[in-house]
Amino acid sequence: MNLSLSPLVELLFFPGGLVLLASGLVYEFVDRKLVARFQNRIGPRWFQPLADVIKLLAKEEVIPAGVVKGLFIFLPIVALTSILTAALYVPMFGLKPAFSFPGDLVVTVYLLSLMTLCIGLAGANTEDRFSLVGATRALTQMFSYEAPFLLALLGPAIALGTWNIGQINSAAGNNLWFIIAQPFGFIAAVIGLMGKLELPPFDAPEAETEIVAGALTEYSGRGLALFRIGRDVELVIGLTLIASFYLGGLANPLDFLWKTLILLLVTAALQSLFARLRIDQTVGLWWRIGSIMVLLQLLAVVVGRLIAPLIPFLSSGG
Amino acid sequence: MGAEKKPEKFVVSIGPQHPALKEPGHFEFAVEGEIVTSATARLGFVHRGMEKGTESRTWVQNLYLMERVCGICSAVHAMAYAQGVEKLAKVEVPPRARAIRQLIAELERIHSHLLWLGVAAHEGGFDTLFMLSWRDRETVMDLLEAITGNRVNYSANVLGGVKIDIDEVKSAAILKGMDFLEERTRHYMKVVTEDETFLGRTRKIGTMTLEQALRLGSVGPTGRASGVPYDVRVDAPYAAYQDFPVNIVTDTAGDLEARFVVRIKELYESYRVIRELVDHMPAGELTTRIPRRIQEGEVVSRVEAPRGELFYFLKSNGTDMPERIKVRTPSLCNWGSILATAVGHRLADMPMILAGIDPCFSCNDRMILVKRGNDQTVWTWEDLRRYGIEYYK
Amino acid sequence: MDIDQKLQAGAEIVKEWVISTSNPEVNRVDLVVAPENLKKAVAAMLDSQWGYLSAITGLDHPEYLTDETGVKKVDPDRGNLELLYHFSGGAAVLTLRVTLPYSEAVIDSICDIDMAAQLYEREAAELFGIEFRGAPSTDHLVLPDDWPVGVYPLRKAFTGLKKES
Amino acid sequence: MTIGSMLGDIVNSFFKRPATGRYPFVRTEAPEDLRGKVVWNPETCTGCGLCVKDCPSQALELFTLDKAAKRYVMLYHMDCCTYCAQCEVSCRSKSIYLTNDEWELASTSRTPFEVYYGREEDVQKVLEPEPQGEPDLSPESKTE
Repeated sequence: MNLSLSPLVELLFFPGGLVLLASGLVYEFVDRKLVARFQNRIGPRWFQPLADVIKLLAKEEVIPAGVVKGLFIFLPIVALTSILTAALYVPMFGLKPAFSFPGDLVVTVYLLSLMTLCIGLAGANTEDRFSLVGATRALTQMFSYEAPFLLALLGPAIALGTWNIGQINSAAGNNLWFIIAQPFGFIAAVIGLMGKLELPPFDAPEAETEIVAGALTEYSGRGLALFRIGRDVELVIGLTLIASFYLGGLANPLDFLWKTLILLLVTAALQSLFARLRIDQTVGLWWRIGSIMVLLQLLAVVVGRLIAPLIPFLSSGG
Repeated sequence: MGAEKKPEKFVVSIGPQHPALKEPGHFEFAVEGEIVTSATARLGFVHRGMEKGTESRTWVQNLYLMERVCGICSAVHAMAYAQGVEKLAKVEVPPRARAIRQLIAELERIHSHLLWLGVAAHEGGFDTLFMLSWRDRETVMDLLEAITGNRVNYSANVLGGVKIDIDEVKSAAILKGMDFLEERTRHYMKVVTEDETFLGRTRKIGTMTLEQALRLGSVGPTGRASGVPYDVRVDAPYAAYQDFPVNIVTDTAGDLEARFVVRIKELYESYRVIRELVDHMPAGELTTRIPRRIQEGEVVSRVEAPRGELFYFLKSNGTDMPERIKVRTPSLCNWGSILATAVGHRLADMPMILAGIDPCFSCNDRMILVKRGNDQTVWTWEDLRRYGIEYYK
Repeated sequence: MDIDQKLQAGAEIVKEWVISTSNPEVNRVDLVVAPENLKKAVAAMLDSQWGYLSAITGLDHPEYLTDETGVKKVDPDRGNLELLYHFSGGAAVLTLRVTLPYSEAVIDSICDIDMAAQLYEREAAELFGIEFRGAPSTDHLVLPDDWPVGVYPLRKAFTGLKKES
Repeated sequence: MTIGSMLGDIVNSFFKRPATGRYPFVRTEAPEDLRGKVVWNPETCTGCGLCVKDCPSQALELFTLDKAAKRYVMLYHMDCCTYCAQCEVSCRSKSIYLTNDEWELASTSRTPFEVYYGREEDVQKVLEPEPQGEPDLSPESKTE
């Protein structure tokens, strides 16, 4: 928490850069292994995600006919960059965020959605039907989960009166855990994260039995590898955000490890528990249930803040 | 969708390398947004010329060729063929052999239906159900392996009877396996009829009314889910179905959920009839002698494959090779039902609807003889490479 | 249910077009009809709800030539094709048979009265070279798209494609 | 109407031993009646050739060296065999049968799959036919 490193080291190695990429691969492995165990399989060996990425990086990148070439090459880089940038504002590994300013929560959430935007653009860039359908689905889905997810993260922010992730993190540790104070917000945040990462049951944008690999069908080699790493890192960031907001903050690396792993266990179980939702079902679910749930939660928080001075007990949670 | 030049029709073509079904078939769905407005199919990618191939093989060799029409329902193909040849040769098969044939066929039905359950769940993105139902399917696969010696293409049939026998140990193993599977299947029935997320993908999807089903000539569980009361096992009993009858399972809903329900209820029937078969297995010989040259004649042999009525037409010219063998597989009958019910549904439902009839492409398509033996033309890697380069020039 | 009665009932439906009748098996009756009457007979069978069209089987009956060395060979130009329309009703199978000479291998399509027949017809069309008048689609179904025109693999004269190059 | 009706299954699975195996590293026992490699006994064979004739995949070749002395050699193409056991059914002298070992068929060349059966000197003769006195080969069994 109080460690201070030189900015260059922070950017390139820790907590940004290499270590972040490595942790993304580790978390992907844990996720795949957990899902496999839930399905009574052995699952991949520990180096599998790394092997996948190395294989993809070593492969030739095929640029299909009919795409805007610059965009095709540029999009994976933008996606990964935005995700890595987002990591700098988040208390990764339970350490103090590398950078922080008032309101960085909004920037972080924005950077996280850039990934989906890039995937959508990448799909629309090609002429492939699967990519086009996948892109439309990815963007449709983004518009449905984005609002509830943001609102879910705003709950603790409003309750604590700050939009700075670092401050929320440290304040969350001193308060009643928000998972108890704002359970609906927590559920919306977890499910929103699964929607963001297109994990089952929200994997309609990349449903392999219908549209092959969705928006990324035409990607191979380096581009695909970058998108994949980006998504892995997004998983770590998302887990960190939710853990720091709702699970009482991340005070040290150990805290980070057990809280995010517990969260990962929950998401892995949810992944294996449901059938894939059709895109119309996903959208319906989010707007009908998700948004209303979170809005009510937010209303409760605001009302709680207004009446908090009157009842000392509520001031801790909202 | 700016990349698409023609605004009137946006066609999503799926296959031949199909993302969902691990077999080649080509489909074109014209979509408006996500809604499918028309559908066409192109088959024949695995046409292997088996019907032609039979004309240059002996009656005995053809048994194994016909068994390989389909990898999943191999035993029923062999059985239909063997029964046809036995009818042509006017040979009576001993009762024990008939009972064992039925036993293998029913075990195969269990394996096929459980396989389908997993595949259909996978199409719906329900991978846990897929994995677990296939895990449980291993029970019946292991049983078949222990009984016949092969996991697929069991080759249990021989012209005039069966090759394998069921002893005490195997009977006990079968009964134990059936108990386990029955318990699991009852659980899966609960999952597919009660789980809200899965029902969202199956209920009122791909609905086919009774009139449609009759008009389109649907057979097997697909037809029975719409209320078409055809089941060769009941209508025209063969093997030992006369002595160990099964009940016909139908449903009226006609949607995907009904297809799940019908198949799972058929599994219950199979478990029951297998227990009866094992408990009351008739004693006696396993084979009877059959001539190598089959007298002239034409017969029709029909059996109920896991996917529906399997139709064999055999014509002999008095030699040791057949004159003509016609195979009409159940999947062929059910294609019409897909193309007709696809319209108006979402693209996301297409894999489920496709899988709903339990299609089997290798059954539909039966060419290309790979010659081997004395006049073999074995293709080396270099030949293949050159052919590939030529082909894609 | 009595199979004989069922078969008789079936034969009764189409009797006005039947040329000859035979019983090859206990549960079967074969009825030969003229090609021009086939569609009417099929329509009558389907309307009567006697059963359903199970399959269409093609058969090739070539004439044989004997060349100077005494070897019997298939004459690719003379011979007959036969189409068998199998109807199944319970255990009974009723078959309508039509014979078409090579020179005039054309018959009315029955796709407009039974959609399910389309795949059977297309298979027979490609493998035997029978033209179905009024068929909704004549695209290749089972054979490759570059299959040579006029080569029908299930005719007895076909022994394999010659290797090019 | 329930949601997540497979919760019990996934919790159970999580604590159970995985159903899948690490195949090439951990092998399972084959059942007793598994159909594996074909074995031929030259001592009892009558040389009728029914097994060769009935084999659907032409995996068997029989070389007749001396019909009177019952000297035969069997060439078994393991890679072509479909393990249907028709040869075992067809054989009247019970000299050909399937065993339950050797069922993993993987190799980078075809040679290990060409299995010769017979007395050693006979096999040698088939493999290296002497220039004169070529063995009298029966019609259904030409050498490649």
